[in-house]
Amino acid sequence: MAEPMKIRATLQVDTADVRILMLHPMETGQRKDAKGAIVPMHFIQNVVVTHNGKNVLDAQWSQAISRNPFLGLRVKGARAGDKISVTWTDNKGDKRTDEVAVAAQS
Amino acid sequence: MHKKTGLAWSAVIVPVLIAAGCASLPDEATTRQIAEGMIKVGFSATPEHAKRLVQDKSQQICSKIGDARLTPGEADEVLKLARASIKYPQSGKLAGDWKVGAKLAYNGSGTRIRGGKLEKAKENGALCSNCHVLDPKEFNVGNIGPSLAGYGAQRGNSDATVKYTYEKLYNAWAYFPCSNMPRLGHNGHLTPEQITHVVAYLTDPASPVNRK
Amino acid sequence: MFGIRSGFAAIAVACVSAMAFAQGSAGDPLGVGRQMLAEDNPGELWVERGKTLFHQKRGPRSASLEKCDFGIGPGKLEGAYAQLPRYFPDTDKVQDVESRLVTCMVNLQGFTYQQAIKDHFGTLDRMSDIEALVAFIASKSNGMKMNVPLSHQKEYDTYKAGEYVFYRRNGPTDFGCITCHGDNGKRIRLQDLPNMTDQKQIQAVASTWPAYLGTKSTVLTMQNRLYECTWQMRLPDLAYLSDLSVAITSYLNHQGNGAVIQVPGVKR
Amino acid sequence: MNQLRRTFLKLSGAALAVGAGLLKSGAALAATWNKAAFESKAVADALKNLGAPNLIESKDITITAPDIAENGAVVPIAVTSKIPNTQSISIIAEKNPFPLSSTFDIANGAEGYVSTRIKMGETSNVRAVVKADGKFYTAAKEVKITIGGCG
Repeated sequence: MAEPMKIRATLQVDTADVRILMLHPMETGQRKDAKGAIVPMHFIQNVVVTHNGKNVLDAQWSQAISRNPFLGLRVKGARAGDKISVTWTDNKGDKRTDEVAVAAQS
Repeated sequence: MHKKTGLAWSAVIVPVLIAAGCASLPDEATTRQIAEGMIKVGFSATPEHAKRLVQDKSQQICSKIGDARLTPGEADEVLKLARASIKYPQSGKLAGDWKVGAKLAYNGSGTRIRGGKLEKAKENGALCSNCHVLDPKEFNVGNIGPSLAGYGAQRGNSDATVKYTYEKLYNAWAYFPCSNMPRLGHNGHLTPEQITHVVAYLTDPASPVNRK
Repeated sequence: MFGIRSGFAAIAVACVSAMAFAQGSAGDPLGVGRQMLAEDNPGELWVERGKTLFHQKRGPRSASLEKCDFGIGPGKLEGAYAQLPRYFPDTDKVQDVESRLVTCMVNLQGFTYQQAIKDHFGTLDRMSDIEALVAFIASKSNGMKMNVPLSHQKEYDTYKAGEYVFYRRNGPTDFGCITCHGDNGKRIRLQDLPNMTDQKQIQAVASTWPAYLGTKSTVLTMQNRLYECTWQMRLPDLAYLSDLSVAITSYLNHQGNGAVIQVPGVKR
Repeated sequence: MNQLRRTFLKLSGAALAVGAGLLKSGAALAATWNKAAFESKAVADALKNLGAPNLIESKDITITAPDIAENGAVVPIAVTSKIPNTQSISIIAEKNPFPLSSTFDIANGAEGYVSTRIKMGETSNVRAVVKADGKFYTAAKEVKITIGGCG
């Protein structure tokens, strides 16, 4: 069960500064649990970020991305109220999509 | 005994104070009684592990609160107790193998307890690098204690220096009463043999500690 | 303040950016990384999870925690954490945020005490509900000043007991809290140690816990933090929610009074 | 045991492929995960599998990362490319068992900038590889790793 992401998208002049935090174990397949059993690989493989429905970033990740991953990007030509949508998909096929509106410069 | 007094304190003294509207900071003796009572039940420990919470005489003296300082008499007592505690290795040789000492010096593990279980470690580390610069090339080192880089280069490795170093490691309070440094030998964290290796790591001219 | 204790202080993001950047560019080899981690704090995910859990009907009585009294009235969260630990007449105890939360889980939601505290510390294998709840509850005091009361006799007693323990040297390392936290600019290896006898530094600590710890990949509560300290000191397991642990927190948080709360913090 | 686990992983990989196929109706279309590049153990192999055997050193790539990371499990890395028409950014931790950590394809107005956090097993060069106008550019920065604490 995938938990919601925390997405911040803030306008800086004409560029949206997008910062995304995801709750995910990003297991490498090397770690042993408390009982000594290997925890299987479990990691986000793809993250797609769209701006008003158009792909702006398409990320492919390995298990070397840190647990509870962070992703930051900048989107030019954005306006307040524009939609930023983020979808991640992991190697077990779990996925999660969240969306925010770009906030005006504070 | 503590328990009884503790009950008396909460059942009687507190209501009286509150009724009188004069809640205030408890005095030293009351504080100690309350705190020691909390410590007794504040850990889940086997009887063996609970012994770690009992202070010896020196630890008691060294637990000065706030700006309170040791009196000369107290410092003297800690020194004397520490001097009397020092034991030497059976071989009589106080400087061992610096290479063995190097491994010990950067090993910060040993004797920790989690979930009631003692951590599994081949041997206790000497904990040195947690607090001291040793080999000047190592960057992952602490600074609670002074830098020991060049320790032997500065002091040499005469018998007197080696003996002082051994004793300092065995029971630091024999030279600096109540210093931050653990009494590694006295508390049984390191064996006398292990200490000789750390002595060598600090004093041996070939040790990285003394490299130019 | 921040310059000395950047590792422990994840203050408001804006503040971090400006000050830690200055520090990073001054050649501090650790500063850049600390700034980057502080700007985007996975601990915020715990706050979100905690918020959901707080309002969810849970436990045998299928009740939310919305009527829990954290010291300023049932259901009032804004500013409650800023005044903890404090004395609660219904339990006749001084309680920190965590022990109070468990009281509510038992009294309102009908959990047994053992059920309530099960899995209290999160691990890499499973997350802790309590950590998420505490992160959420504490975050409701963000922007407010720490203001731990000292008026009831038990608050005085608890505070002083905490101070006593802070200076008490014991165990196979002869350590007390004071050993590592009594001087400026000290480190265990590369880990910064705040001087908790210095008001500014203790304020920076008290106002940034609970905090997300990168090394543990979870939010640590103060209970958990103190447990890790005593573990490192080679003492036995510090009992969860014990009066002892609350006393140490009382001593620390009260000295943190006046500091603006910004939690969860981020630590290495 | 290990054999079983590998089989299991293969199966879950197959399940994922099916899942990806079903995804096609959605708006967000993920690029195919570059299995060969991510599973390469040598930097040279990873580069070859990225289609980038030859790299041009570039001063227009900036890597923002700590000189010393206190915790190898969370090493913040940001890469900025000022190279015109930057199409993708890859981040490689040279001494990791599988050096390639991530590839970011950039389009439709996203700047040549990404920020993330990676795991690093030991002190190593972190290398950014930028694809622009079909050519591959690179820059590297050393990050020292310490676990810290009293472990």
